[in-house]
Amino acid sequence: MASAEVLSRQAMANRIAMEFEDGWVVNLGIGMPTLCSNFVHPERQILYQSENGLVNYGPLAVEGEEDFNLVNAGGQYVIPLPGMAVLDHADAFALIRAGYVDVSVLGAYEVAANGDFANWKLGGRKGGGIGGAMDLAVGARNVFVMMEHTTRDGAPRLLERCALPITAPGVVTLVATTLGLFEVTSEGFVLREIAPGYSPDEVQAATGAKLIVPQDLREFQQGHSP
Amino acid sequence: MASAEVLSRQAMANRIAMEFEDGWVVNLGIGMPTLCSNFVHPERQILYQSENGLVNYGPLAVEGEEDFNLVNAGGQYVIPLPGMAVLDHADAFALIRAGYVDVSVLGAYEVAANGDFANWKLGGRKGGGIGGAMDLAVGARNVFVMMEHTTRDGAPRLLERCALPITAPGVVTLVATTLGLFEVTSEGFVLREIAPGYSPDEVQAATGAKLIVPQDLREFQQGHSP
Amino acid sequence: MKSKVYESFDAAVADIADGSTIMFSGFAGPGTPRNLIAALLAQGASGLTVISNTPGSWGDGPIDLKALIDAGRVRRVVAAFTAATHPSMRRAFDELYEAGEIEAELVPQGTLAERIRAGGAGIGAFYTPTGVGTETAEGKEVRSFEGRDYVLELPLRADYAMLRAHRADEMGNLQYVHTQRNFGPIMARAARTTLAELDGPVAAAGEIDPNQVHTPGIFVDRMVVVPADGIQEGARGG
Amino acid sequence: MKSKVYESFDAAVADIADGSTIMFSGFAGPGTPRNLIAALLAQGASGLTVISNTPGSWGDGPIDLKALIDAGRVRRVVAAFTAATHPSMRRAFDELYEAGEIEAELVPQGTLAERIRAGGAGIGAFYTPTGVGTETAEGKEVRSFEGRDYVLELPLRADYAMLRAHRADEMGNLQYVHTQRNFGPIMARAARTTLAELDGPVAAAGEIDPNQVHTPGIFVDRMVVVPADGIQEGARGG
Repeated sequence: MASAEVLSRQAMANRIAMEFEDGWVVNLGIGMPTLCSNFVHPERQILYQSENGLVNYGPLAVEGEEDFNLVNAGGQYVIPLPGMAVLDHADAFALIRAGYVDVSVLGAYEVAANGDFANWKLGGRKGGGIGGAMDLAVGARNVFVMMEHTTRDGAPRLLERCALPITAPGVVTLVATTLGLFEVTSEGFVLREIAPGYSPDEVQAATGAKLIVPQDLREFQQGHSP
Repeated sequence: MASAEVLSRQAMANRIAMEFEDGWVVNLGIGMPTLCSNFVHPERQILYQSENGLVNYGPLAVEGEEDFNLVNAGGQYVIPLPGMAVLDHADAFALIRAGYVDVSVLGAYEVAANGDFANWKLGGRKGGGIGGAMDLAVGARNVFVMMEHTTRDGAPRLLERCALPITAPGVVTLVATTLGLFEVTSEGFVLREIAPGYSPDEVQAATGAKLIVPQDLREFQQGHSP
Repeated sequence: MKSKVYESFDAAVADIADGSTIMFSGFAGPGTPRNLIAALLAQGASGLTVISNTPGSWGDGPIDLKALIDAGRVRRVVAAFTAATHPSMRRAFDELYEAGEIEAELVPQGTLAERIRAGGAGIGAFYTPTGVGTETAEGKEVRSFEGRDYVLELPLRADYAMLRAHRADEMGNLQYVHTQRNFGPIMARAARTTLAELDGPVAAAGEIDPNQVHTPGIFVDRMVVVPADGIQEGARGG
Repeated sequence: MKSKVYESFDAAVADIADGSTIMFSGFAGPGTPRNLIAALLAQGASGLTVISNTPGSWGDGPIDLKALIDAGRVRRVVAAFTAATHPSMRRAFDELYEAGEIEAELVPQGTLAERIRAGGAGIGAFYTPTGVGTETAEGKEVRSFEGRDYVLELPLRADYAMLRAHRADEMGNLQYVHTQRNFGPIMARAARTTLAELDGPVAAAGEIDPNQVHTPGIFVDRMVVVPADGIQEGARGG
């Protein structure tokens, strides 16, 4: 395991972004998922949507050139792209619920083998932070998750069933973690791609659900950022 | 009855328009009610709203100067006023249902002593024409009706109960007919003002509900068009 | 990304199948996709369900829904009018409807708009005060909230929406002018495929202020510019 | 018609009573009515119910809802966040909420927006797919339409709405710039009295294109222009 190294956040983000198809409307959750927009596929046009009312917004604004009235859902200043459109909050979520978002990439605390995931409330706390996650989870045509494979304490985040209150039942189909790429199927988690230097047994040991390891298991595909 | 003459449509419209208060948002139904906008009270600003998406539109366009994309709910070409706003159909009816229209003036086939009225379906017909009438009837803060006092055959239109399918129950509070001005109260129709030359008995004879004739019955107030 | 601009109305409507459900924008003329309707008439699709404010005009105006109905292409109508308010105004639709040869669902106009809006907003159903106590609420659930009665109404969706807009950019972002807007924005969101006919040429992306887009391009699939000799608004429709 | 332009923020908020329900626009900064909030803080109204995306920012930004909460003016919060997603981010709100000294209702953000929209659209209730199968649907009616489950949600209305807009005319017609828009248009319609603070001076009626009005003036009651030395957007809020 000397040569084994967990995947970087950008590597995970690139791998998720490789799934985006030409013309897709993509919503990126706060934090790690926003890194997906750094991956640019030269032949595919992606339209980034933000639930605070933007369609087709651009990259982060350079410091000193921010428009203080133009932020993404993470509160980061972004720049407009030609052909951008602005909506109010009701219309922004209407389009999410109506299925116009092709993929929502979200962070999570836990993902379960049945596609449930949890990302809004920590155990033992009274409050929670839902934001737009529940709407995106039920509205987007695909829900992909990016997260560390385990908690800081080493506890698995891929589980048979979520322990934390869930964000939506049965919606996640693809998960990128620091150890690989996991497809959620009706049989449970399938390990599609694995971090270089890791063995399936090592990944299974860090996972709280039974992994299906297919014959065509591949090494984690490393997209490169331009 | 030699000197008695039924009220003109414009006289009825003027009388209704005299009720409009400064700053009111007013929706005028197709036909007779549109005449209300000819009455201009010099000290009151009226905002005309049309359910096809206009707020604060102006008078009819002069022939040859129409904007073919600017019509009121009656399909008449109108002109914009400074400060006009355009909405889509959902937003236009949202504001109606939410109570932002101070008065809707509608035509009717029948009005009942309990405030019901009927204006969308004639007896014996399969189809009907509702348009925006049902939304205006339940949404507007006040519903006033303008209509001929009787049908072409002389049958009364003010009735104890509507015979035709109703547009909304219990919403009408004021009716101007060719014979007078009627308030709808919890006791039934009160004859507030009467057409010049008519007697209360004559009006009662042409009416299908018991009229309350108050001591302070007045002659129909003749507003004048500028 | 594939261009949304089509060279002809015929090409834009070519794949519309018999039995499709189509929403048509337009209110008393403005916003009516007359050139798309003309192409659809020529294309021949039949057994259509149409969702529109009216089943076409009463008078002799330029082409609108009445042409499809007169040609027997429409099986079912959802509209705020299934008869004119005056009995003297009759169309082919009225005859067909009374003879039971065409189905129709009569919906109060605000409820029609809200049902279309709900269809494009992922709402399962909603309660509106409109129509309570009338024939239109018969057979529907009525429920009280905060002491007021409301009737349960269901969303409307469609295979296609057809509308007319004033200006567009190549991303499909649309602007309407004045009451041309009417049902356009909500129908574009409630239909799987939206076809827009345009008053003017398609601008480059970036030429429309992002704050002034009435219908974002993600709701628009096909655009055709109305040529100078195309059907223009102006003669009256119903 | 009485002018909607107020000379000072103090005058605009003077009549707000204890116990009022107030909607506050703003998302991660843009659209937050910071000057109105500052005036309301000085005015002293307490026991407020506030409806907003968050109960104020987590960081050290310019004034927002957190100032009213920290000062003990707020009795109840309706928001899409009642805790930050990271436990290290804590505010006075979190302490008060966990201690039971402030009430809160946690609502998914799209449901929050739709409930506000319903409040300003005369809708009695609606069914949304959001939250089905989660804690937020507990105790609520769940119902199936066309094979999918939806949860019943009720409208939100308020005594006042406070928002920031970019430009206005004397009729009260508003335009927002970019994501300053967020909750402004829907809150203006859901509140009995709407107060807007403005980036720039009030234009004469007719200077805003009627096709480009984001919030029609009939929804706007009081406007105050933010002076040059007022609180401007730019330093970050939550």
